[in-house]
Amino acid sequence: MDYTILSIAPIFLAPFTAFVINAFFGKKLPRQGDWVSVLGIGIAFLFAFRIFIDFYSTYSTEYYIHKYFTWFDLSYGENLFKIDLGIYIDNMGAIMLLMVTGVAFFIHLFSTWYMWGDVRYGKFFTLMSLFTSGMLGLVLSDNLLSMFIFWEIMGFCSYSLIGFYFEKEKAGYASIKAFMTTRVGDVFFLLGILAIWHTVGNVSLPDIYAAIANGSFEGHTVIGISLATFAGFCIFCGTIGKSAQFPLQVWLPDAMMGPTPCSALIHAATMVAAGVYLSLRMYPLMVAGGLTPFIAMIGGITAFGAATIALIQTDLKAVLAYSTISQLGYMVLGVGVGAYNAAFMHLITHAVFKACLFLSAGSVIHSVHTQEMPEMGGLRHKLKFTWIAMWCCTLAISGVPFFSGFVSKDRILGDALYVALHAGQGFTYMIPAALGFIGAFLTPFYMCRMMFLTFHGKPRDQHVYDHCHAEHLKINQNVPLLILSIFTLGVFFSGSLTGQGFVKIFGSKNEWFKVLVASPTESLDKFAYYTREELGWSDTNEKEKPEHSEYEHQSGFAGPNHENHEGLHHAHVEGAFGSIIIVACSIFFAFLMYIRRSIDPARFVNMFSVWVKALKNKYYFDHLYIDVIIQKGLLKFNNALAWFDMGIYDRFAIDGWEAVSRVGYKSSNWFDRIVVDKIGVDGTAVATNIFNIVLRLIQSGKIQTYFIVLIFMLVTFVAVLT
Amino acid sequence: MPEQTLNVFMPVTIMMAIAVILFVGALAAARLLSPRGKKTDEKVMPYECGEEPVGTAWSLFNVRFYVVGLIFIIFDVESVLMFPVAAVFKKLNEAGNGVYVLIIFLSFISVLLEGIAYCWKKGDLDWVRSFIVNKNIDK
Amino acid sequence: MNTTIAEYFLSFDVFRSFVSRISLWLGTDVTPFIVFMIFLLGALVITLVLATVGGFGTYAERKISADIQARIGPNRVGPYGLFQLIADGIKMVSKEDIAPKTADLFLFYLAPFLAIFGVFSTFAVIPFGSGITLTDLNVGVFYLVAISSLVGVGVFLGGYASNSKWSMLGGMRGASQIISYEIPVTLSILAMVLLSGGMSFGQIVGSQGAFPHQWFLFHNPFSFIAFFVLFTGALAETNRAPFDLPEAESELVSGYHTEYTGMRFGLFALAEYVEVFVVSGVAVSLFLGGYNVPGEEFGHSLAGQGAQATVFFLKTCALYYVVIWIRWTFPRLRVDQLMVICWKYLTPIAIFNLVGCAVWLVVFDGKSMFELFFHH
Amino acid sequence: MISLVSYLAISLLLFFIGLTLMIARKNIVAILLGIELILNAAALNFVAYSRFAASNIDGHIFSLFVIVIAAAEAAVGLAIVIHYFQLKETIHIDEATELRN
Amino acid sequence: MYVNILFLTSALLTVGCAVAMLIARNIMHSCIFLLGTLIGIAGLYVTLGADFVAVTQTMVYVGGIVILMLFAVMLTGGKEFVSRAQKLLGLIPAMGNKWSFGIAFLTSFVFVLSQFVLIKNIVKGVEVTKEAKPFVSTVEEIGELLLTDHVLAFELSSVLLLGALIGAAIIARPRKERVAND
Repeated sequence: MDYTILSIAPIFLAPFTAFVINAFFGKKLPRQGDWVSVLGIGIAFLFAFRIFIDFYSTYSTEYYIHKYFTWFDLSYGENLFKIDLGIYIDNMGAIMLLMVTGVAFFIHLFSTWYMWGDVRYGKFFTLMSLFTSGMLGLVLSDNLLSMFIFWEIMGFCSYSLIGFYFEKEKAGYASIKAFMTTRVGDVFFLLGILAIWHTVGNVSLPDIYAAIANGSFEGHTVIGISLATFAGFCIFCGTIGKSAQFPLQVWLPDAMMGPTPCSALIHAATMVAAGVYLSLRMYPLMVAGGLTPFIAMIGGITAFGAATIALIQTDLKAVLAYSTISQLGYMVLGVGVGAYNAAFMHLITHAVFKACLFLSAGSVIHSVHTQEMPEMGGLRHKLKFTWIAMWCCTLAISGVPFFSGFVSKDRILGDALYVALHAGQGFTYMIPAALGFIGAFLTPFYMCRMMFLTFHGKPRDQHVYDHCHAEHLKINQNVPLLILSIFTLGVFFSGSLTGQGFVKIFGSKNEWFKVLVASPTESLDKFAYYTREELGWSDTNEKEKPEHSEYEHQSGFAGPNHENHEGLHHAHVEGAFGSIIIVACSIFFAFLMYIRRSIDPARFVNMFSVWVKALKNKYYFDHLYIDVIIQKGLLKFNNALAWFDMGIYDRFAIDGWEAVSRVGYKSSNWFDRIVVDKIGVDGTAVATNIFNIVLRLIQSGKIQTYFIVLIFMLVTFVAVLT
Repeated sequence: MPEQTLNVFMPVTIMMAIAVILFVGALAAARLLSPRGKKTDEKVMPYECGEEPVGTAWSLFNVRFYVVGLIFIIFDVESVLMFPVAAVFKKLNEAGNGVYVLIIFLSFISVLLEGIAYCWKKGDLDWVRSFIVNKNIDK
Repeated sequence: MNTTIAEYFLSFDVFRSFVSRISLWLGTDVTPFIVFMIFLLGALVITLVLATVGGFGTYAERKISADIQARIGPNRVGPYGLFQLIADGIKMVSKEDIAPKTADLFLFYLAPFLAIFGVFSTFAVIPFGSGITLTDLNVGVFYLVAISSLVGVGVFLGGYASNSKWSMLGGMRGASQIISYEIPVTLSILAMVLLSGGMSFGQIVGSQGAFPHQWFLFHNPFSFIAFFVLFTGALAETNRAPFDLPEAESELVSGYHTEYTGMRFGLFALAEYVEVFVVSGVAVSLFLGGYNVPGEEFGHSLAGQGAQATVFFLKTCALYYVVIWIRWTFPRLRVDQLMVICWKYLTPIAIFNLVGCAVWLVVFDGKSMFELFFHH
Repeated sequence: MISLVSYLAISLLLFFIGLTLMIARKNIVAILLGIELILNAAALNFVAYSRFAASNIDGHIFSLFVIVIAAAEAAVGLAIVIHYFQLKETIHIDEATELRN
Repeated sequence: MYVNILFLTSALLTVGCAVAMLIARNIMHSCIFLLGTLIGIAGLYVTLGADFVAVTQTMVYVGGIVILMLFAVMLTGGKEFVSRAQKLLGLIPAMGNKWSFGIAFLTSFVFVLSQFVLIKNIVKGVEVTKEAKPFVSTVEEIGELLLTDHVLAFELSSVLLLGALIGAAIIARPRKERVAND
């Protein structure tokens, strides 16, 4: 297909135009302009579908579209120093676009039912459009800088959507929390971009791949560590922030303060997907920087930790929120163990079923006007349709065979098992894999618990039950649920029911997903001799479409050693059977506990009382961040303030230089510690002391003091660089 | 440096220099010729219709003036950007690109119009509606 | 492209050989020096002429107002009171220079300088003839608009520094009026830049002709309106009646120069009168065909230059007359009316003109109305 | 002889003065003045490089947009200052600490 | 010769006014010195052959920004700068004291020095064209660039200015309550 700017740009521009129209004229339009947003995302979906069909019919890993123009070029001599802006779509991008537009379309459609009658109905759609267009822009971007721009747009939108009901104090705090927590990751991300720009001279993805393939990163160091590691770490920190990985996971559970459709969008299609998408895009860099064990570890911890917290939640949306964190942990684990393809697949399948889950939850909440599961029960009689849809998704997320979650999650687990046991990596990957498997046991349990508590059994609160409206089928309420729950079937992602050619969807190809999405590490060679041709928009440098060739089965993995295909296949079979058994046990266990009630949950609570207390406090992370770091620091700082306000000028006058340089020194010191020893910092006296001194000096609230500190930071930076 | 080629700017500079000289010269002449009497209190008192001046004049201000200045500076900058475009408009029109340039030009101006429409609607262009002295300063 | 008065002189063979002979005689290339001297002399002459014209402005003002009011006007000093201007000058110089004691002296002394500087700097680009332009900058009109905005600062500072309430009010009004009316004026000028395809006065005047149907005034309906927008805006920018609010003598004593005496006041007044002449000249160059005289060859000769300058002066003086005429005909506006006229009438109309001119240029390929009607 | 370095030196000096102004002054308007100086120093650099080291005049365009942005910045910044003054009756920078806690 | 004189005059005006701006004790005077600095920079632009930028500088800054600054100074109390802190502590004059200046001076100096170290090599790396370029007016080139390469920036700048206008107008608009109170 011959692409021009006109056949790609509407994917981003249609939602964005909808945003602009709604922002300016939303109030004057009929229905407050919701149809503009739906129409915008619908148009984007059509265009994305067209691109997807093209990629699917081409069926080649070599095929990609890359169009760009040079924004500015400050190269001098041999040193490249420029920024291109453009569009880069490969198979992964095409699938991602289809997923984002599709899921977002259904969420928009659902919102027209869910949000109808809300005070700020029009504003909600305005923000949703901007949110979606931000995500689409990020997927389309061919370079890190424009990715970062869209990344921040999404950050802003999530801030305003989470705090959508800003009358509620909690919502306001949650939005600030989300914004500030992700901001920590963003700063690192920006730092990573700068590091890459400094080395490569360009931030465009193909250029970065080419630089890695050509070994441009070798030999460069930043503060003593290799530049690839530094940049990879910084960019992965962006993922940690955005995808709510350990230790910055605290914002996502609170993000449910927003309206449910926006939660669906954040959890499924946009915000958290962006983080994983970024780490997938920068996968070669992670590999080059040797960060994969670290990533796997983070992923394993997140997957496990969030799953345990989800066990004791009573809030319907909180369970879903923690399940999201846990599933994101799986994706990151997948990235870490080299299951590039599987991680991406899980991103897609998760987006579909999590969107469906949230919409269903929205449907339930809208009907019963409460989010507490203990007050529900027996709702399946009244909300039959939602019940079925939600069960489909629960089975999918649990990893029951023939559902999408099984296809993707078990491939991640299989790979994890493989690298842990057979790849000769020693113990490096053991813990993440083990954590992953325990998480896989917990997932079906807490999901089924949620289902049982909500829909099964007897109504626990008759009042709530009686007030629940019986479900009437509505197009904008139930069609999204229907379609999304259909797509939780694994057959759409594996091509056939079992992967072996039985029960194929018409026109599909066996394991097309596995074939199409190839890790860029594999194709790095194709970028090794990649030279940029200066082409304008009108020209195109697509690769020639290769002949429609039969796919030769080859492993799509790289990173950790994956040479032994036989062993890999073996591990997969082991993993698959193992996880089927685990899932079965888990569901049975939940069944016993919450339907038959032959096991009393209270017994377990008593047995693990200390742990449960930790779980109830979310592992004390909020406590650590808010009470220890902020409160203790600020409290003492406030006490010191009166003295300090009087004294600052004296201080500068008497030991001006010393004080100023101490700020720089201490801040960098603090920085190191907080990043490196964050886990260790649990309110020990030393840490708070350092913190106090720094805070007292830099948190004076006086801009010029900040300014001086900033300048000295910069000077230090320059001193380090040169 | 290309000395000859910057000659077109020389008269500008010379003219400015003449302005300076004229100013200085005129004042010097005045200094030489004018009588210098004793500076009595009445003479150096700011004119307030013969009364004793009440307070200082440097507190009399209306926010309206700032809003006008604000609208002005935005329009000023926009017209600055339009100048080079207008200067090449005719040439590009003769080269056959007139419609393209016209579209760009019109979209630029339409944004300008949007600004003035906004200010009009919000009453920033009216003067009387809030002809209120900022009383804060007088306190 | 950039032609200066020096280049004009050097285009004569006689003059060039004269210069080269001197160069030979002195053994060094004196062209730069000659060029400098030409510039200096030209600048001095133009300053002198315009300062005199500005001086005569006061005389003309009084004489014409007397005429309109059926009086005689100044008639004691010299024939028809012609030397009144010299008498005024002597009076200015010999008056005592007083500054209020509470004034901000630095700014008080600086303000008239800024006004004078802003006005006199514009002389460098005013086209008196195709050769008698000190310099024909490629950014000519733009430069003129830019540098004359210094006057606004001068007026504001004059009002501010005096620390008198009348001055303050006048200075405020003056500054906001001057900046406000700069917008319609700039936009009208922009329309003419669009039509002529260049910002230099040479280009703008050159794309018009000697006869009225070649003037930009009658180029198309939009430019016809644009002239009146520009003229109204120019009146306001120079604080002329009916826009003389900054110095409204019946309400603000004398506005921003209430506290100024002697030569400083004289300089303010001089700047003001000369500026009126300058904006009249600009309006003439932009809309009324400028210095154009019939005949291409004739225009280049020395006699032609004389004719051009004469034509230019006549047109400008006619416009100057209209300015004075308006002053003694229309009542002064209120300050809210002033703003309403600028922002709600003149600016939208100016934008409309600009758009109209652009569309006209594209649709009719730059042809004027007369060319469209009669050129077949 | 005038060379690139002379312009860079002037630009550096302007930058220096602007920065000092920004840090030393306690009046917010004065700080905005400092920012204007810094912006101008940057714009001057653009044009100087464009003249001495580049074959095109993109530097001019850049400095043009610097001026545009400076205008927008001044307009909004001063508006904020004025509004702040109406609220607090001071524009002392050290009293603008509302965001501290 | 002419260029050198122009350069020297402009540079002196620029730097002199900037220094005066730094040491002026009156904010109004600072604004006026800013005017001088900006005109000086316009002169420097002329010596660089950037006629359009020079005039733009004059137009926007002299006609616009400086007047706006003067208005703002008037609106925020003018010369009589009242600060509660000043009354409280009695040692922080609004225009800075010697300590604040000392700190600022040292900080800026260190910063500029570090920047100097940083860009020194880059400056060396830039090839300086030695041959004199004939002066060609930049107007047409700028116009064409604005319509081709930089058309997006051109259009977006209008949007930026619109945003600035609306934002600043909302912020600076006289309060309704105030009207009611009076």
